Amino acid sequence: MDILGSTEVASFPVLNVLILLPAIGALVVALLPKNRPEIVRPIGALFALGAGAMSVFVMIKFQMSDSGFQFESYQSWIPSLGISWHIGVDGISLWLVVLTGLITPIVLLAVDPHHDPKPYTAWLLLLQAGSFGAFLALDLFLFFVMFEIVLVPMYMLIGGWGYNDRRYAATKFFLYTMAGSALMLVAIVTVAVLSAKDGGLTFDVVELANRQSLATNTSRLCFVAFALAFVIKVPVAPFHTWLPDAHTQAPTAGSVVLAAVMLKLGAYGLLRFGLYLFPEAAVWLAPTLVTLGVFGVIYGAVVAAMQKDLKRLVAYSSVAHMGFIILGIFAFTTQSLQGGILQMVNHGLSTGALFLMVGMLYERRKTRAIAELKGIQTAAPVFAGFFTVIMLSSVGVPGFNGFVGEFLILIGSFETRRWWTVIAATGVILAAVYLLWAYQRVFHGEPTSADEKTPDLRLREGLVLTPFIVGIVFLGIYPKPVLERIEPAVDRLLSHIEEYSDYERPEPNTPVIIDVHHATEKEEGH
Amino acid sequence: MIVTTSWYLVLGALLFIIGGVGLLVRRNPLIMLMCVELMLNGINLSFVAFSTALGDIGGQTVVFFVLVVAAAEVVVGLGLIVAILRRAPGSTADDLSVLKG
Amino acid sequence: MVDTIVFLVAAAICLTGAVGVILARNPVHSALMLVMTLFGIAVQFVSQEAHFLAAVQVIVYAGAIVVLFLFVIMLLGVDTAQNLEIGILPAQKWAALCFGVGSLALTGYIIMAVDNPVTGRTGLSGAIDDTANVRLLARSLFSNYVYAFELTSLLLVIAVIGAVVLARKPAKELPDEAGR
Amino acid sequence: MKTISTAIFEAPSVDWWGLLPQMVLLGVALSLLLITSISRRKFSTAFSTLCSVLAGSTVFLIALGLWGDVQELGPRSSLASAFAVDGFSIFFTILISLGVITTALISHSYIEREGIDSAEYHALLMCSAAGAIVMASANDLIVLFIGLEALSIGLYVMIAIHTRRVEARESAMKYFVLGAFSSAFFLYGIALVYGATGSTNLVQIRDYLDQVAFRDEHILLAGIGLLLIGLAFKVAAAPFHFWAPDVYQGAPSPVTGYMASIAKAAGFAALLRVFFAALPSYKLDWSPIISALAILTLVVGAVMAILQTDVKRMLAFSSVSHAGYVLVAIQSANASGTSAALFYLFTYSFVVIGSFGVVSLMGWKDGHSLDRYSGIGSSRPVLAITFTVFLLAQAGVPLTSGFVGKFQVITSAVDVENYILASIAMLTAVISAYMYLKIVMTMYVTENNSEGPDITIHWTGGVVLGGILVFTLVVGIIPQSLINFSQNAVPVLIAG
Amino acid sequence: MTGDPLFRDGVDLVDIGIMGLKVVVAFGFLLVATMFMVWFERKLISDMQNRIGPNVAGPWGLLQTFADGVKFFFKEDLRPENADPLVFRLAPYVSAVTAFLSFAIVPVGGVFKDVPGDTGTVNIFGRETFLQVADPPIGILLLLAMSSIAVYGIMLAGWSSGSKYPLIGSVRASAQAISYEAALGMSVVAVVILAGTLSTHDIVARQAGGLNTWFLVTSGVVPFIVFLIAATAELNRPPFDLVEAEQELVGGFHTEYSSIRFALFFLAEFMNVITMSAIMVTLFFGGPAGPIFFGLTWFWPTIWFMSKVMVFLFIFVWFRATLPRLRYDQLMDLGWKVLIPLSLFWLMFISLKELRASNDWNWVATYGAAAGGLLLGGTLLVTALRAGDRAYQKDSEDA
Repeated sequence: MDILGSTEVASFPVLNVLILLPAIGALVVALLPKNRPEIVRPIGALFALGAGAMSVFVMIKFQMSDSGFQFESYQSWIPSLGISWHIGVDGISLWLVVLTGLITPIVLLAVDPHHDPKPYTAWLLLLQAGSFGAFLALDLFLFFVMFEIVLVPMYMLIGGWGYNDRRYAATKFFLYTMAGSALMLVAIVTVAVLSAKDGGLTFDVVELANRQSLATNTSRLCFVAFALAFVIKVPVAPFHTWLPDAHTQAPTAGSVVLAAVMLKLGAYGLLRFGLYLFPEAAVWLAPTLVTLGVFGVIYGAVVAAMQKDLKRLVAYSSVAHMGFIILGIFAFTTQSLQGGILQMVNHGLSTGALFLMVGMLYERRKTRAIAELKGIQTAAPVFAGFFTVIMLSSVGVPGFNGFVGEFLILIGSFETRRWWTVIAATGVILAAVYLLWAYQRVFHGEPTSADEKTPDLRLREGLVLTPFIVGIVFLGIYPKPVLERIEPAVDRLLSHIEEYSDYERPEPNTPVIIDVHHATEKEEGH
Repeated sequence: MIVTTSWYLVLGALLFIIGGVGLLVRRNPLIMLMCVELMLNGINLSFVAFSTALGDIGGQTVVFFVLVVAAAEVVVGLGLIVAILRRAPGSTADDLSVLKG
Repeated sequence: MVDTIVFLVAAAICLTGAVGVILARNPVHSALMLVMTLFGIAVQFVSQEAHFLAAVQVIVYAGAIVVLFLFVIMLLGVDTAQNLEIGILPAQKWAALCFGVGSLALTGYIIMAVDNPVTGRTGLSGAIDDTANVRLLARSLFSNYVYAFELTSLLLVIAVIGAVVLARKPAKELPDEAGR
Repeated sequence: MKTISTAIFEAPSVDWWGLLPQMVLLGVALSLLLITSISRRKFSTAFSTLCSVLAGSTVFLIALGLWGDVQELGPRSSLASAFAVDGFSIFFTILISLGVITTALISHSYIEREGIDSAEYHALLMCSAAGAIVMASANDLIVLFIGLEALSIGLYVMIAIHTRRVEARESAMKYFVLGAFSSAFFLYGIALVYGATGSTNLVQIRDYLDQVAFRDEHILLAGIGLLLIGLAFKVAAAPFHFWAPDVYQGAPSPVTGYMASIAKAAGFAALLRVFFAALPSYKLDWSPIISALAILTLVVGAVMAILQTDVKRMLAFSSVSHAGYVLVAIQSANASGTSAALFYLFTYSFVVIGSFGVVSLMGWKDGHSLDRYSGIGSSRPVLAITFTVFLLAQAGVPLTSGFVGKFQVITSAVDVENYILASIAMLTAVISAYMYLKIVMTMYVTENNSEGPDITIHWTGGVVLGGILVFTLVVGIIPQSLINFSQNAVPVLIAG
Repeated sequence: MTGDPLFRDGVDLVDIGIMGLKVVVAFGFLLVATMFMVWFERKLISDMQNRIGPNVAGPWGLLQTFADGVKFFFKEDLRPENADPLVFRLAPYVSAVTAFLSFAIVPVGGVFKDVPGDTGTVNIFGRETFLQVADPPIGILLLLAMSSIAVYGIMLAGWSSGSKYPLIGSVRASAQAISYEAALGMSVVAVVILAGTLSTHDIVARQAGGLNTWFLVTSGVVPFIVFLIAATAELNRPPFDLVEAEQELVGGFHTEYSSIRFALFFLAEFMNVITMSAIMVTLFFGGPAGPIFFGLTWFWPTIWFMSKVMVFLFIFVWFRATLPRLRYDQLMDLGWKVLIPLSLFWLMFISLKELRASNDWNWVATYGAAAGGLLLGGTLLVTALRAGDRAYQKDSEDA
């Protein structure tokens, strides 16, 4: 273990348990007797909550100052191919793990599948396990396994519990991701095989990143393959076309997890594997990716504005938000990267909550068409209030988490990618336009008779949404605990990029965290 | 003109080709089977020619095995044809295309 | 000289027979043409000192295999046998064309190798001596090729089972269960 | 004459232990036939199935013993070096014995349902399996050829054994004609290789080719090409695959499974054996051809598969594309590639037997159109999830054996820096995944809440499907021991 | 060492001339012999049936066959409308040619000594040669080859007539020929194993040491009996002449033939009888071997040979006169269930004997094992036959 530069090995294999607990839960749920459907979801939720608690435990125990991987666990898996079960968590993955840990139980409790609860619960738990695995994997093979395996439960969820066009959407979702990752697998193998000359075949990310034994051109090609996979997953326009379909057709739980967790796999993959393994190539391709990201911001916003379906609108807003994250990642400054990672969490919270609420609306009205909804605010004021908060977070209004993330990205990338940043900033305005406009159309105006009967938010639903609201507001006001855990890892990553490429990051002018904090307070002071 | 090994080889190859083309052109399974026999005979001739040229008896021995194989193939092939026709008396080409090629 | 004449005549017989097999409309004629080719081949065997093979060629091929063909044709009735058709490939004619051209090229390939068709390695499994052809064959059959020889029993067992299975009348005359 | 007659005839040595697997299979087959035909009372199907399973298990145990032997003492050959007992042959013996057991069990309910004569069916199964073992352990081209024929002829009859079915007979006829055609190619290849090297023995051929620099390689190269074509037919590699869909569709489903797994594995065993044991010095000539074949096979298999509407035809084309993956591994022409090919074949064989096992449970009364599978997801969830796992394994989804196999194949292609091929292989995997997903979707997503067909699962089939399911998942999760197994089978082969 | 010494030192015109002479003489001899065979048969049968038989043409009716031949020659050649013209014409020649070709390998004379090789030669025009048309290295296999080809004559004749009865007759005939060919072949192989050679010349030479070296004795009679029965069946001679069972099949495969073509079939049949007799003499009775009394040493062996052949000709006619015709299933049963197992067993026994002798195996163990094998095989065979009968009965009850 020491050779891998780990700083601390937890005596209790907490990360292993994190992955295995939901997996075992899925198995347990699958084996439950068929005639007792009512105990399925509680038991499933118990496992999911257990995993969630475990992720919070990890967060608490996380050594803030440590930039390396923590809670590492290393187990030889397929020794003859140099494959190991190597997992660990650092500042980059920590919050995504926590996000995954918390969102799944909420979703599991919040959304009623209507039929076949057993497989539904099992697939959701499996999805959680796979997502944990993907965020924690420090072995390329392991990561690929997890990256692909999460497709199956999501595919099954969309196919089994989705809406009318679910066949098409599920298949499209699966194939797009698989097509992207197909070349990534070739690249993974190429990296491992070509690096084998410097000390044996291994798929260990840390080891491979430190070897850097690929020739420039090869590594660029490999990076392109990696980037393609992740860019599809993120999704960056123009590789996004699966997303609206998948989101729209997926059941609410699927949409939430898809938005909150699975989209992050792409961005996370770019950070963890793209930048880490191919720093030089990442710098080389950064302009293109940033362009695509910014294009996604504008394109997503514009297309979202034109949507007639509320869920589809939210889906396109995802495209726009993820574009921001790409910009943040490939601006290569501490702030922008921090902002990108924070924005991942933000997006998970806000978009996840939006999808939940759209799902609730659909439960009430059996429609998602914006044109058919009107003046809901009158009938369901509490509902509208919750929706407003979440929407504002998504728009990026100061005081809410979205603002912090976007602001960090923008100031971070302004230093290195000035003009792109300027264009991207207009995306913030566009976001306000389409979301507020949609809000206005749906919640304001003269309610029809159907709209008037829309029931207000129930207590249970409110309880479900509360964690989101709390997260949104907390991160909007006091993001420091999150950011200070991210920063060391980001710094380390940037140093790694500087070491292996000719990129030099600009001098940080002021301590960022404090600055942002002040900025936020100032805004509030107005 | 001296008859060299190549002459035999060319004759064997020609038989092989004629058999192969016949197998593909004709649609009567009986004739297809005969064409297989033609191909095998072409091969046999090549074997014997090589055997003579190499001064090695192995090539001739192989021909025996080819004979056995040919006999086994024919037995099963004819059995199939009989089975097809026994169960479907008066069948014609159209009846025999249940599977769409 | 004599060799050349024998070769040419036998080759002509072989090729005529072969072409006849695929051109004849009547399966019986095809079978007879096949016999003609087989005899031609037997002559070629004799002219290469493979006497025993020549005899076996006639006994087994002409005497058993083609007779079996004729039996089946007569069993089916010539009209049925003649009209029996089956589509094997979607584009059989094209395949035939490809095959024909391909293998003619192959023949050309072999002709190109005329100068040195074989590498001149001799006598791995017993040198040829035309006076003791049968002995040599037997020796090679039971030494170098003994495994293959024993394996032919496996082949024959399968063929026998196959023939029995295929030719036997089904126990119950159930109707044909075609397709859908 | 005197000199010859007095020359001492030395009979070749016989390795009886090595021969035992084939002898057991043939012996049990013959005894089964003898007992059932002589005895007064009528034996049930169970008796025949039991015979096959016992024979398969015995072969399996013997092969395990031999494996230990070979790993300890090294490979050996006997019967005038025509028969090899090495890791490679025993690897395939084990695979084939397991194939016999699984096929016999899956066939059990099919035979009972369709009223087929069980003794003959099982005798043919065992005999053709013996032929497959011969192919895998042949060290001589002629032995290989006879093994090939034993396997093929057995299969022709097994396909046609359901005499009441028109498709079965017709597909048997098709398979027969094209099989005989391809055998002729293979044999012609043997003839030319024999002519060029003066031997049909693989080791002798290799030694000769190592020593000699040819003035004119035409005959040898033509021979190699013909051998490749003949074997490509047998393993259904494009463009020699066109028989596969029709034959797979028409044959009884358990036989299709057997054909797609064991027959294909034996074909690849022959391919590997011939090209690696006899022609390694011509690597540079055949490797590009095989990689071209691989590309074509992958693309054709994947693209044609998605155009089908009949499940058996889909699986047939998928089996074509799987042959492409094995070819990708083979074209790398090194030890890791061979081991990848072996691993792939081993895992794929069971998955495909399982898949066709499920198909055979569905019955054929109304054909195998995709619609019939709709609704199984809710009516028979366990069966559906099993089939789903098999299909996902074929698609190469992680945590199944199929993924590990594909991964190794890709690794072997990357190893020889054939990145294009690796990429094509992965992209076609995506294309064929569409087809697998279509089946999965049909099972789970019903438009009109149809209940799905009524299926009864005999416990024999259930045991096999469950076993294969566990195998697929276990190998997908902890593949190391199977990887070791396939790797240990390789160097022995290279050593000849 | 094998092969005619005539060609040992190259081939010149004299050799070719001698060869041609041999062919012509053999063919002429066969033709004349056939003529007399026909007469012989008719005469003998009529004697056995207490009637006179042909007695008008020539002395004792000797020229009767010749007269018949002339008549055939001038009759109209009819061809049925449905006949396949080419094959219809071809078939009689196939029969006749194969009949003649088999005779080519029979040594008809020459003084043999008890060693294989160059004994048994005669001197013609200053050249040493064998008194047989050809002595190919595969020798006796030619007989088998020709008897398999002979099937074609019958089969094609029946089929090409385009008529029902000939077709049935020909199918019967060829089935019969194929069935008995196996037994025939195996009894020949028994001799070949003992002789260690395929050459008919050498086979005869092996039997030159006296009566106790005749393969009739050394092979233990069984192969001879099998051969005799099988040969009779191959020849479609009574009691195996189901092919031409007039009551059932009119004239059998040659019903539609007339004129010279019919004569050819007729000729072929009797030629075959003579050839088979000659082969039997060659294989089991020492061929031309026999005591040489005085003068003309090359003459005596031929005389011996012809007398031995005469005995068999007589036996064939005798069969015809006395034995009732078999039923078709009896015919098949005899062939498959008796002759083939018997000859197979005997073949194995002889091989075992030879092996024991050359390898010096223990006498008791060898024959004990053989007896055990026989017992096991016999039991199996009997059980199998019984099971077959049962199944057959069950089938016929069902039907």
